[in-house]
Amino acid sequence: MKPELTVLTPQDAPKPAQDEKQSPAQTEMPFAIVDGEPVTTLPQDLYIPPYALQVFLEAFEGPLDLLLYLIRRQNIDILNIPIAEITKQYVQYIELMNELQLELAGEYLLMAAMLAEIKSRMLLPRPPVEEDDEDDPRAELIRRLQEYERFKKAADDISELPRLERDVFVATAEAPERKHVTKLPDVSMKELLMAFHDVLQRAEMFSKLHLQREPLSVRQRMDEILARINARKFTGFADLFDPEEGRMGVAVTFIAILELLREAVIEVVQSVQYAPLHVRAASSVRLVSEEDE
Amino acid sequence: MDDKDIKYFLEAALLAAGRPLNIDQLQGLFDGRMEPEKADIRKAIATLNDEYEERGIVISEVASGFRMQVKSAMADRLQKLWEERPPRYSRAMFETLALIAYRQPITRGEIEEIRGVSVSTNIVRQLLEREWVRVVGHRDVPGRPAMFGTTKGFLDYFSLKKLDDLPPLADLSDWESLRVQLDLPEVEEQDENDVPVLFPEGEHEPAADEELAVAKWPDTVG
Amino acid sequence: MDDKDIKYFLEAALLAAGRPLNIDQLQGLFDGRMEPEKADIRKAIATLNDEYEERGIVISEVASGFRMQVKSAMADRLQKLWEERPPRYSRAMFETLALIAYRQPITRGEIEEIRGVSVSTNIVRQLLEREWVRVVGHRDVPGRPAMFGTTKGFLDYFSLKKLDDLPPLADLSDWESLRVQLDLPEVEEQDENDVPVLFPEGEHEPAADEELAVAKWPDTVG
Repeated sequence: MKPELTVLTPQDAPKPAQDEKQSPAQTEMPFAIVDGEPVTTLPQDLYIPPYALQVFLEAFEGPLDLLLYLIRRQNIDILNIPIAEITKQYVQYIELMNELQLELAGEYLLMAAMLAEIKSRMLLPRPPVEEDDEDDPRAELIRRLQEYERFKKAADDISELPRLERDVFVATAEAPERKHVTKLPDVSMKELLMAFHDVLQRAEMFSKLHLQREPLSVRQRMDEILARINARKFTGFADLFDPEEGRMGVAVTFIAILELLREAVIEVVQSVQYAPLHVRAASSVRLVSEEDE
Repeated sequence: MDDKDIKYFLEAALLAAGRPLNIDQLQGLFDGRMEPEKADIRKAIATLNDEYEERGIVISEVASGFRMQVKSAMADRLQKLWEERPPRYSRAMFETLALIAYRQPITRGEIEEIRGVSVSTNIVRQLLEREWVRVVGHRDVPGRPAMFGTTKGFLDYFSLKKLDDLPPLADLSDWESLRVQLDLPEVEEQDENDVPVLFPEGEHEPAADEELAVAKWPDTVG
Repeated sequence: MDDKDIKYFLEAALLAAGRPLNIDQLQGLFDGRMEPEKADIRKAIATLNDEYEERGIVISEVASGFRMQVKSAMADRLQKLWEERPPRYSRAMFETLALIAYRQPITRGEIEEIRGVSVSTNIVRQLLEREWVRVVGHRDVPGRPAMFGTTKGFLDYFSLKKLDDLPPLADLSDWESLRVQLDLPEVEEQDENDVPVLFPEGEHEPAADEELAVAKWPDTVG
């Protein structure tokens, strides 16, 4: 009878036992239920029942991890493991996976191909002279396994460090009348200018937009004019000018009005020919004055 | 378990819990065998409070149990702890503010056009909340977008009497003179390749090194 | 403010904060006039820890500063306080975290190369959201992949003061024996500055902690 096999996703995993600290090496939660029994550790030998293979494969972090497992679970001094033997076992696993029509990740196949190549090379007579280091795939495989195992070990080491929320608890005391104050960030003129510089540069680089370098006084004056007029009633055109400012000031005001007209923010109206000009906000523009906000 | 053990165990429990624990809960924390009487627990808490006489903490009894708290006299002196560190404004925020300052009245769409990327609602809200910009009107185009301008508060913050006092645009092309004018710190020489690669927009905090990125540009920005 | 005042003020501050406070922050809590020297603050913390000898709490130093915490012996007995189990993390996450911690700055592609398997977006997001890792920059290669590094929050969470305090990378000498026994050529010439594989073009300066990670290599590889 084929045993019932359930592969657990992290969401429906049962609350694990307190044994995490004792067996942190392999996995932190049961990764499968075989015949109703949660499986939390990998078997100590290589005889994994075929029906459980899929779940064990899911417990591996990839082909390197599987290969490492096979090598380490030999329970033999690593010195005595012929790489050909390991290769054979690995390929057996891959074949088994194929028979069971398990979805095979490309990485596993790639590894199988690499091992097969190593195996075939070892069957060939040794070349009399030193091989080119670069060409020896065994060296590369061992380098990768070694590197991977170092970090696999490091991952275990980190997972065993005392952890906040699990091993370490912060001691706190309540402060009754604490007031929350959020300070606003400070901004310097420098930051503002750098940002502006930046955006101008981008605008010039990436678009046809050419920002006019007009005197700010015009913008300032546009602002002032907007503050003085509104949409409901007309403001005398002449009232917008302050003769005391002199020729320059008057000119700036005039340019500001033209600019506002151009941007259709204001309208200039005249009841009859030669009557005084009046200004108001364009009917479609609603001005909000700073004071009545 | 002697009195001292009970006392310090209760102390640790209340400090670790970070919430009030009632007498049943406190009692339940002890192993069955060594579980003290409730009266012993109350006595231990009283003893602890005596010991805290000189200290800044106290165990007070509130509706849901006993709670470890900082004495209010102490809490007053600790206000600084809860002053949240000001968030940092993003580069996008500075650019938006600068465009509003120099190009007002300006709509969000116009800002986006110049910046080449969209302006988040959040940025506009930040600026409005800070009362550095205000809506000065609405443009007569579909959607009637708001036009933004700066406020007196903005001028005050940057110690400007009027918008005119903002450094003129033209000067921005000459960063060096601007630096001198604003008395900005000298920029160090740095390798061309470091800065742009490591700190792309948005993912970094504007740091001192950003000046460097900018410092190189004047020649390119005619 | 005498020694006792300083001591109890610091105690209350650490308890009220509920997070690590560094020496500057602690000093900054005092009024300007009575601000003690940093050495005095350190001394006061040492004194407090002496006094806590019998008690269930201790001030420990982590990356972001001093943290008041429940002693681990006590914490075991207080497990009942927390109804929720502590969050659990997958092996894939720890492997990714370990690679970032020991090999930072490192890109996702480089992590995948060493692990021999792809790193899910989910794991990266989890690490970023926990604020254990952050994007420290982008590698200047096609696609400009993000380079990750660990944060102070990571060190705090695992009660470490600095990266140097991470357990040293294992010296897996049996691999070396295997290599010799198989009569394989030397894996790769690696000298002290063997980082080039992982850190091309000197985009970063190897920090002290990296040397630690690398320092073991000569024995196993060389």
